[in-house]
Amino acid sequence: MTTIPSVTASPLTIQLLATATGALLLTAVLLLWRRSITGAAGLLGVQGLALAALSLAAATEGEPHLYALAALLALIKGVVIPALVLRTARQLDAATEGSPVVNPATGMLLAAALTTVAFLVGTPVATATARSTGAAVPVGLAVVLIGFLVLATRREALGQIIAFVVVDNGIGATAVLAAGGLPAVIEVGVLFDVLLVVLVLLILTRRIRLGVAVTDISRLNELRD
Amino acid sequence: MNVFQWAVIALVLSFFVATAAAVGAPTPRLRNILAGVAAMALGVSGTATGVAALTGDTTILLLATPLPGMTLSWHATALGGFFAAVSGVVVVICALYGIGYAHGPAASRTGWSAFAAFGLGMQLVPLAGDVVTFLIAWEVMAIGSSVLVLSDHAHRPGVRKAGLWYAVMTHLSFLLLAAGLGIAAASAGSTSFYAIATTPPTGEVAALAFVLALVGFATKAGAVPVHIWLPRAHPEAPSHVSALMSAVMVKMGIYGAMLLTTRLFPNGPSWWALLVLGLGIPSALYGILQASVASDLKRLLAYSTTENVGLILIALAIAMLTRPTRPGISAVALIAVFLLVVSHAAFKTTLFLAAGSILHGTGERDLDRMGGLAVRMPVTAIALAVGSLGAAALPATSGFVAEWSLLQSLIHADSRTDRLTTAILPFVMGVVALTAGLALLTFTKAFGIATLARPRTANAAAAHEGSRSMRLAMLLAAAGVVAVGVIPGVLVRAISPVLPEVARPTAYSAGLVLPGAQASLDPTALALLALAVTLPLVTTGWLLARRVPRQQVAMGWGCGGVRTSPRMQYTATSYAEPLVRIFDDALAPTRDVRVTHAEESRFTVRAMAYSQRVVDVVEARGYAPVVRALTRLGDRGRSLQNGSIHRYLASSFGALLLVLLGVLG
Amino acid sequence: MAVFVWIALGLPVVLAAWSLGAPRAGIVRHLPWIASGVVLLCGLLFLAHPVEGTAALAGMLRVDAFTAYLLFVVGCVAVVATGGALTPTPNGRFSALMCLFLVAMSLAVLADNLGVLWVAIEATTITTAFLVAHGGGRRGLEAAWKYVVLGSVGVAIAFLGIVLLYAATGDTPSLSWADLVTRPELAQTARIGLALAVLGLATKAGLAPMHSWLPDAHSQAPAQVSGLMSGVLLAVAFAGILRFKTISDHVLGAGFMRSLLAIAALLSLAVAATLVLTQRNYKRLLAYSSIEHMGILALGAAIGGQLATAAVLLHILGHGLTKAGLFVVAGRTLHATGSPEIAEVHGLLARSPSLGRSWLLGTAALLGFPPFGLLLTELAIIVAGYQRGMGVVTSVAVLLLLVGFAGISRQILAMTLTRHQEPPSANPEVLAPDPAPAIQRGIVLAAFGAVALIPVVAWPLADVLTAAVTVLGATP
Amino acid sequence: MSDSLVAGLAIALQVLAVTAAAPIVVGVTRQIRARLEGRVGAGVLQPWRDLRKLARKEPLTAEGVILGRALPVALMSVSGLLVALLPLVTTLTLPAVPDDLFVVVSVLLLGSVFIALIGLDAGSAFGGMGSSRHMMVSALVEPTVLVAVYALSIPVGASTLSTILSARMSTPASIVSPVSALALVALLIAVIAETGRLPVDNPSTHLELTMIHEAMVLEASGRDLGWIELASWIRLTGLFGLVANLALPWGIAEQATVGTLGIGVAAIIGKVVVLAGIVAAVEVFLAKVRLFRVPELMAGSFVLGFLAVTASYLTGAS
Repeated sequence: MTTIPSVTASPLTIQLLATATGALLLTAVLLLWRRSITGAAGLLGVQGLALAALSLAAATEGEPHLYALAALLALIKGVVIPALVLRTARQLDAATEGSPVVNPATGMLLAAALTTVAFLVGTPVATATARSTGAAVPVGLAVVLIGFLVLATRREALGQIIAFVVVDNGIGATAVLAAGGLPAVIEVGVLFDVLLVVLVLLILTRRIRLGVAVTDISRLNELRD
Repeated sequence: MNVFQWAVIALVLSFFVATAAAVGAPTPRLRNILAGVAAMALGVSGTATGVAALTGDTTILLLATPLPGMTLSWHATALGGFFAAVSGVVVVICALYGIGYAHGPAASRTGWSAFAAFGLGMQLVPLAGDVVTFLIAWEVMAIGSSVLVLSDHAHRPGVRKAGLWYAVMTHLSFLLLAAGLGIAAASAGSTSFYAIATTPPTGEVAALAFVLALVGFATKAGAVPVHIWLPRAHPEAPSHVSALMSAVMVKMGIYGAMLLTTRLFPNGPSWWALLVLGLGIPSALYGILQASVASDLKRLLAYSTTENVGLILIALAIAMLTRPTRPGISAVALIAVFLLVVSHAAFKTTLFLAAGSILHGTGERDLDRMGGLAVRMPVTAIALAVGSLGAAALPATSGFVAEWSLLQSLIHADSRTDRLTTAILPFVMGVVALTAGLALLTFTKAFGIATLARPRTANAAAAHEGSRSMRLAMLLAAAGVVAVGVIPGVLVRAISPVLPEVARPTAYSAGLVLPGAQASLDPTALALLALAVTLPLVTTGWLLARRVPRQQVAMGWGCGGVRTSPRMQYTATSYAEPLVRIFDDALAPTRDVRVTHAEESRFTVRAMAYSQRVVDVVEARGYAPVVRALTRLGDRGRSLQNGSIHRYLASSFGALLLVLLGVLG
Repeated sequence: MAVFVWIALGLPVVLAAWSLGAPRAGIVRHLPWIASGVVLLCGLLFLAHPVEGTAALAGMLRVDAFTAYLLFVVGCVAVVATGGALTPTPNGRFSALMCLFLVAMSLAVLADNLGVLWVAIEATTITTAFLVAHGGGRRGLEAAWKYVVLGSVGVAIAFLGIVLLYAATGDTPSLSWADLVTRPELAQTARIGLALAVLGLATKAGLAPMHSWLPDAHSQAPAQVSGLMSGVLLAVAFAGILRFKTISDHVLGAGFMRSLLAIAALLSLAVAATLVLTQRNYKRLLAYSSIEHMGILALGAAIGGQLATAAVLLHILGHGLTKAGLFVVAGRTLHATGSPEIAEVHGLLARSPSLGRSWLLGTAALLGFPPFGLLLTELAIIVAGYQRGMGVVTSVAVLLLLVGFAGISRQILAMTLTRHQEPPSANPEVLAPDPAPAIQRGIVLAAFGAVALIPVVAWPLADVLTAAVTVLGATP
Repeated sequence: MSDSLVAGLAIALQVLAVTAAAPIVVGVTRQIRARLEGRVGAGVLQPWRDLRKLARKEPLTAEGVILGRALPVALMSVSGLLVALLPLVTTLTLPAVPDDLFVVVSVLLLGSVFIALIGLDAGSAFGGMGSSRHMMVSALVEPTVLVAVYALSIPVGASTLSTILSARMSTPASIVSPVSALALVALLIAVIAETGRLPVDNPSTHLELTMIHEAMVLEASGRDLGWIELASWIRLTGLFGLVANLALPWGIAEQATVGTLGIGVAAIIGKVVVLAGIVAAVEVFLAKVRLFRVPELMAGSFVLGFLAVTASYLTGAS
């Protein structure tokens, strides 16, 4: 396996790194607040691109496959997935989001609390990694936790799909920040898995729409003890 | 290959032959014979293993298992040999009885294979050499008996509930034993009994292991308060199976208790003996009280098993209490334990087989619906008589000899040094005496109401005797009761290897000699004396009869005139009425009187219905609340899974946060 | 040897592709159990001549005693589940997804690289999503949605754990399990990484508190699918947990993972025991019994040591076969009586003897009655629990086992034994004869027979288990 | 002659003597009651005359009675055995058959069982009622008897009645000790309950709801009734003889010579007649206790026995 030397960060990459992590966290928080699916899909696209930029910045010694990897990331997470979600939303005219389980104000407070938890957990990880980008690991963890919160509070099927992808973006970001990204084969494998999961969930949403005439998941509670 | 190994091979072989015969035989009739004979072979080989182990054979058989570091082992010990021999003999008698008696589900393929498994389990338990083998044999016994208890599920509504109670209580005993013996094995380093015996745990580890294992064994033995499965499961099982369960399976619990007290933890503190006594006394009193008021014959016999287990535990407790200060008396108490085990096995088998024969002949289990069976079923009546005499511990029966030795140990157990024993002795003496008195009433009622006077129902009037194999089995068992009663010395000499040295009989004598208590009893001489007294009376009676012939009269005294119908005779319920009234706080009978008034005025009564039910108060107050609590827990627990995906995600999210924070610390 | 790895993984994929190509209906029905047969054969081959840790596919996969045993288990349970059950209307997609499901599980078992392990586990979720929804109707969709969302989120947590573990490997990064096990020490983030990985896999293994998807998914899926999932998918995920536990024991000492697994074990046993008491649906009853048995496995893993780990591995095989058989029987009962409610199914023993007997046999095996093997393994775990100083946890577990025993036996007896009719009617409204052909009933009985053989067949199993246990680095 | 043969003869003499004396003892009690109640009374030999009458009358057995013939004879033989075992005329016993505490009580209870079975076999409501009450009383009596005699056996260290008697003869002080006093009173109450005397059961009543002993023998007639009555009288005499001997052991024959046996017979008959007279006299002033107050009486006597035992430990221990 290639050993990644400690990166002598040029000012441009540091700047790119900072904006990308900032964008990631910002989009995650905004998702908590946005109600409509189209808006959420847009934010998801932005977050995908930010993740791609982040992986680009963290891997600056220019092996060709790293660049291809970042491009693939940008394409799938930035463009394909949000497009699929938007197309399904338009076809099933499920554009507006019902009231989430937790109203946005408490959502924000919870997000703040989760970020502090992420920092508490993230700091020992940050100090332990030799990498310079280690300091930003808590941001990755924060995105994961906020993604989880969004998932737990969204009633809308498409909202839950978006939240799932946000969780995955968070994990990808942590991977890049903590360990400079996983080996290429694993990275591609994970990406395809996430894509397949999104496709499966979209097909299921389409069927639920046909079967239950509404895509509000909280109405689906017949399976109980 | 010595006798023990051959016998074990024969045991396992006859098990497979029995199962093959059970499954292979086409008609129930043929299956009864084939599987019955194979089961008798199993019993005989079981007795052979017991006798081999009893006469000093100490071979060890090993069997590998797929798990590394765990091998199953069978170890021939004198104590195990004794119990294997007793169970072997009873298996033979019950299988012989089963040939004629088994019908319907008991004679089905599963019925006979379960019987074979049950027999095998009971033979393997006393021979097991380590904790794991012991518990596996324990479960083989459990599955065999559970299937047999459930065999009549299509005919009576109570069978399924009884089977469930039985299965759960047996599993409770299994898990208690796994915990108790597991703790002991853990502290001794290896699971073999030999290792636990050589390096027994000490302090509170030993106490915890002892208490858990003892309660586990008490559950199987049917001691109060863990006895509630016994009066439910025994009446529902086929009679030859309930005879086997009462006479032998319950004794496996006693074998376990003796294993704990004499082999694994021989010199425990004195509060252990008080714990055993604390299990023994309520079992004896409560068991016989419930038996004396029970009107269902098999339920009566089941509760009498609890009573006898109580007496055995009392004898064991006395043996433990007096071991440090007076070893001689402790040996006498141990002889009493062994005699009680054998005598109960003998007379309880006789009684259950007789009850089975009555059920077969009249289709009745309730004493209130029997009567006059002595004329219609002479052999069964004789068996019931001998069994009842044995159970009431009256002279010339095994019960008398056993209770005599128990009382000898009680009388001579007082010692100046140990204040504790001397203080509780009179109380224990009173309990044993009251139990014997109530047993007298119970079995006079059982024998008198069932066999004497006029039949109370048409079924009883149309009673017919069982088949030949049933009669032979009953007479064999009854002969056992009388044999042990008349020549106990032979039995004590046969089981002498099990007894401690000081109690081993030196001279050969038919009677019972207890060196520890300087007391001896020769029941044969007592019988001869009785005969000597009876002969002149019979001759004078015969002479009088020749001069003044007897005259048959149609009607007994019916206060002048009215034709007394058989239903006016006393029934089992009315016979026990005084006792229900005296011990009503212990029995808590539920009485209710429903009065239907005439329409026109409240003060004229059209009809009145009185019903009284004696329910097992231990179960009503102890177990029913637990069952209700569990069902409430189950219902409330279901709200945990209420179908909302948000609650599920929240629980996963909560777990994630907890782990993150937990790992931080 | 490497070629057989390719056969085990490649052939089912070919069969899946072929079934999509819409061949004659007759063939399509048999493809799933042919694929399972292939996996079983490969497993047997690897077991037959044990080979020490050859890596294939550029070091991503690995065959050693532990993986060989697991592949054998996957094969066995798959043959029973697919062979024993009534295949619904034969369609290519169903068979293809079943074959892909098998491939995903085999990949997860053979994976040495933890990333590949994660991808394979996620693939199992994807392939079974539509199989669960195959039952059709609103409930099928609801079960599928919850299964995919909760499953993927849980596994995502595992992925976060793997990422942190990868970060903890410091300057010589590697995700190969064989390498990580030999590492002298790992950075501090390994603690969080391993904890999250085990928590994530606990979702797929059905351990509480991440178990909520399991009763819905297993009760809605068709018989083979729930048989496969309950029988062996939980076990494959648990094997992943065992792998992470080996790393953690090696690097952080046994204490860390022991407490985590013990808590999970007790929670699972408690949840299963509570919800089994008054359960009304027999498929959900079997699902909760799976949670209970996973709790027992977690307890055995927490106890550690050679005896307990060997017992866990043997318990996986025993429980897999029994549960697959029972789900197949449940499927046939649903087909015969038309309702999954326990209250509406009564007197099976009288109305449909073959079903009734199968239920009683399977439940006897499940509850740990002799002659079935689960008694031996449960007993070994309890004894090992006391021997290795986990007395309190084992005692609580024993109590919960008793409550579970009472609950399960109450419901099964209510279903199989006759509700008393007065007088017992001659023909108690006999059900339609069991539609399954004799061969399928035979397979189910063979499965229960195999479980009964486990404690007796000491010879071949003993060496396999000892080898597998040493691979997992369990000290005696 | 070997000593067991001599003992056998002595015991045979004892059985014959007691059998002969029993009706006279009952005659005396009835005579004393009659005199105290101002009646002339039927004379001391009236019971013998009754027996002779019954022996000649024809026994009637109701339809459905099964053991009508066998049980009375069995009851008589058990009573004979009881008297053979008890140390009345002589303390000599057959070596193999010690008159051990529990053996004597078991034989006593065997008698109770036979008479209860006679009641049940009669097939009428009264027989069942009498038998049920009799068994209840004897069930409650047994603890008292065992504990009382156990208390007496502690100072002696052996539980056979003959050793207890000879020990009491050798140390007269032990007779008046609190232990033996308490034990004797408890034993006396138990014996009164067992033999069906007032206040537990009124022997002379035929009132259906109160009689216990009489109810069981309601159906018996002719020689069956004769056997039963004689057996009950012998039990009464035997038990009263035991209590009398325990109270005043002197006069009982230790060795089997014509002189000592003669004195023994005279002594036992004298003692029993005196005791029976006292009991009869006391009975005149007593009324029958309600049936469900009998358990309290029995509990009281059991406590007396219990106190006797604990007292014996204390005195013994000091």
